[in-house]
Amino acid sequence: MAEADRRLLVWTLASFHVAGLTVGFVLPAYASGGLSDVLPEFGTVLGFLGYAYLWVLSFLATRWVLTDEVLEATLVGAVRPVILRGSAGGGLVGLATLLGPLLLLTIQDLLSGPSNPAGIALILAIGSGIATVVGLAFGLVFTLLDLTAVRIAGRAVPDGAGTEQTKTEATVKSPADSESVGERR
Amino acid sequence: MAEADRRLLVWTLASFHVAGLTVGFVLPAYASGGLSDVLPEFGTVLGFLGYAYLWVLSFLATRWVLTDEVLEATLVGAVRPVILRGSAGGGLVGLATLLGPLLLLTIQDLLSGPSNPAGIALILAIGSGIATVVGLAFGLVFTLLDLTAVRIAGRAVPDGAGTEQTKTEATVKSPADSESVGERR
Amino acid sequence: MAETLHVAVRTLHVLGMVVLLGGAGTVWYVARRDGRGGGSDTASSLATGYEWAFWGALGVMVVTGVGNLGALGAPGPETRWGTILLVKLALVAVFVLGSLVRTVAIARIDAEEGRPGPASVPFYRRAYGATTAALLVLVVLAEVLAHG
Amino acid sequence: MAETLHVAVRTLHVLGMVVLLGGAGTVWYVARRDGRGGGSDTASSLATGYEWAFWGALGVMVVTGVGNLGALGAPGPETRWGTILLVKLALVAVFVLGSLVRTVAIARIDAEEGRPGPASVPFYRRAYGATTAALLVLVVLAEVLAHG
Repeated sequence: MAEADRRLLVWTLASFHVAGLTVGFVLPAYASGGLSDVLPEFGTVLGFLGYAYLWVLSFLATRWVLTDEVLEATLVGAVRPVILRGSAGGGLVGLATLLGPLLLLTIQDLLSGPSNPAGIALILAIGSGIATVVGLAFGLVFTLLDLTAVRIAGRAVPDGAGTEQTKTEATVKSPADSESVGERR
Repeated sequence: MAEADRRLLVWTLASFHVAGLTVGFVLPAYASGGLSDVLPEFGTVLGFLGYAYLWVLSFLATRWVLTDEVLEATLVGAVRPVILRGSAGGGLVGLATLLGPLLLLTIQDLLSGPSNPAGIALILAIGSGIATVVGLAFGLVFTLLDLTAVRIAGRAVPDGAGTEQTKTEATVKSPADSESVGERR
Repeated sequence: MAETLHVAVRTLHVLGMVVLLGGAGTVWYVARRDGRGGGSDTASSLATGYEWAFWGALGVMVVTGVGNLGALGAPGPETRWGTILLVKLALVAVFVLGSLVRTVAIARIDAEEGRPGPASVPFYRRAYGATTAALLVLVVLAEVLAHG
Repeated sequence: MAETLHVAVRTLHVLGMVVLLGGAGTVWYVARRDGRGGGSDTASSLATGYEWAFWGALGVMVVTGVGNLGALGAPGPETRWGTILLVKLALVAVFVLGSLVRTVAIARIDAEEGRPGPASVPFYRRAYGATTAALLVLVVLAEVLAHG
């Protein structure tokens, strides 16, 4: 795939992960009746900042996952690399989602010297572990969703854009490709 | 001008006349404080039907005014034909605006035989006269607005689309013009 | 029934704005993009299509807007709400007049040049940029009126 | 201040929908028009631009939508309002998944064919027709929720 198309994929998948996560949380939370109590206390601006923070993390992780090699491998049908890397990316996002706000909230305490360093370190380690595992799970789920979308899209596109064909065409056409794409944008 | 462009102009001017008339009424009516009392009693559906009726009248009148000859003459700078015809069209619209609803409201009475034919005829004649004169005035105003727009547009368009140039170009290019326009739509 | 009608009127009002603003934004975006490349075919053909859609959607906007005003039982012109409405109506009047000039200019460009040259690209950019900006202001005013 | 913020959130929500629906409608319209003529360059280049805008606007829609929900103090899921919201949220979830497929397909078309051939026009027409239709349903549901 040309560079421009890879950038579109990274942008799309990163945005999809955050939007999908949000909708995937809001839907059952509202259906269970819990959301109506929690949401008003959350605050609009805080919600926006949280979403933006998650989006940046998701973008960085998606870009890290979707290297040229991983993308090429995925397009020829190898799912292992993208699943491994995607889960790892999810774990990193989970960890950063916990640590970022935590750091922001406790920065003053940390600078003035914590009262109980060992206890805090223990709690932090446990929290980080949980956040990473949760992130890993979500990373795996979203990687599988992405892969499914790629499969379905491959079938929806006309003239049977098969996987082998893609590989060879991408290799042969690459220079012409990026030229015309760049010209059009 | 090619046929496709004349059709766009008729569609645009007809729509503009009704929309402009409506906004031109609502703005001062609201500012004077009278609208808030009158409008709720008017009814949404009735308002829609009235607007549609006016639009049809405006479309027929605009199409009648904007013949090829009138349009050509206007583009080379002659304002008399379009002003005369535009005012006349306005008068017809005014007359039809009165008579259409009136006919609809009194059709039953008319069929069962009016109680006082002479009196009704007199009232109708006076009403028609007033409606026509009001329509004439509005027709004149809107024709002048249209002419102003054509003037300003002529200046806004690049490479000085002068009036003489337009005439000759329109004559020479006419076949090629309509072809390419048809192809693009 | 009256409820349903009111929701339908509001929906049409929003959809009309989608056509007006979405279309103007698209033509503006394409004219900006094409301006760098050179050609103006896409912008020109989109612009002509947009002008057709514009006057249809404008009619819908006017009639549903007035319908809304009636259904709401609008407060008087001396209130804060009324002042904003007057500003909005005045802007609508100016916008409609300006749009008339824009459409006539587009029809002229179409008529004079079989295929509009790159000379018209700056005009497209200015015209649709201004249209987009005016519509954005109208949306903000509409939202303030609806929920402010 | 909270008032102003709320109006801003609502305005952004409407503008996001203008981008999503206006853009999808435009690509659909152009793909239909081009399909008759033959070429698909315009549809293809518009589609790629739209996909970029789509995911930005979708993020705005999600975050302002949830913000709206919080600011409104939404009624519970067992009410009529809540049922409609659940239907809307479910449709949003399906729509987001479908849009992912659509964008990936567009990226594939762009990557495989230097200049997309007319073979892809039917796909554009179907994909953006479906997107437009789904968004129209979402607008109607949103209006019902806001004013019904």
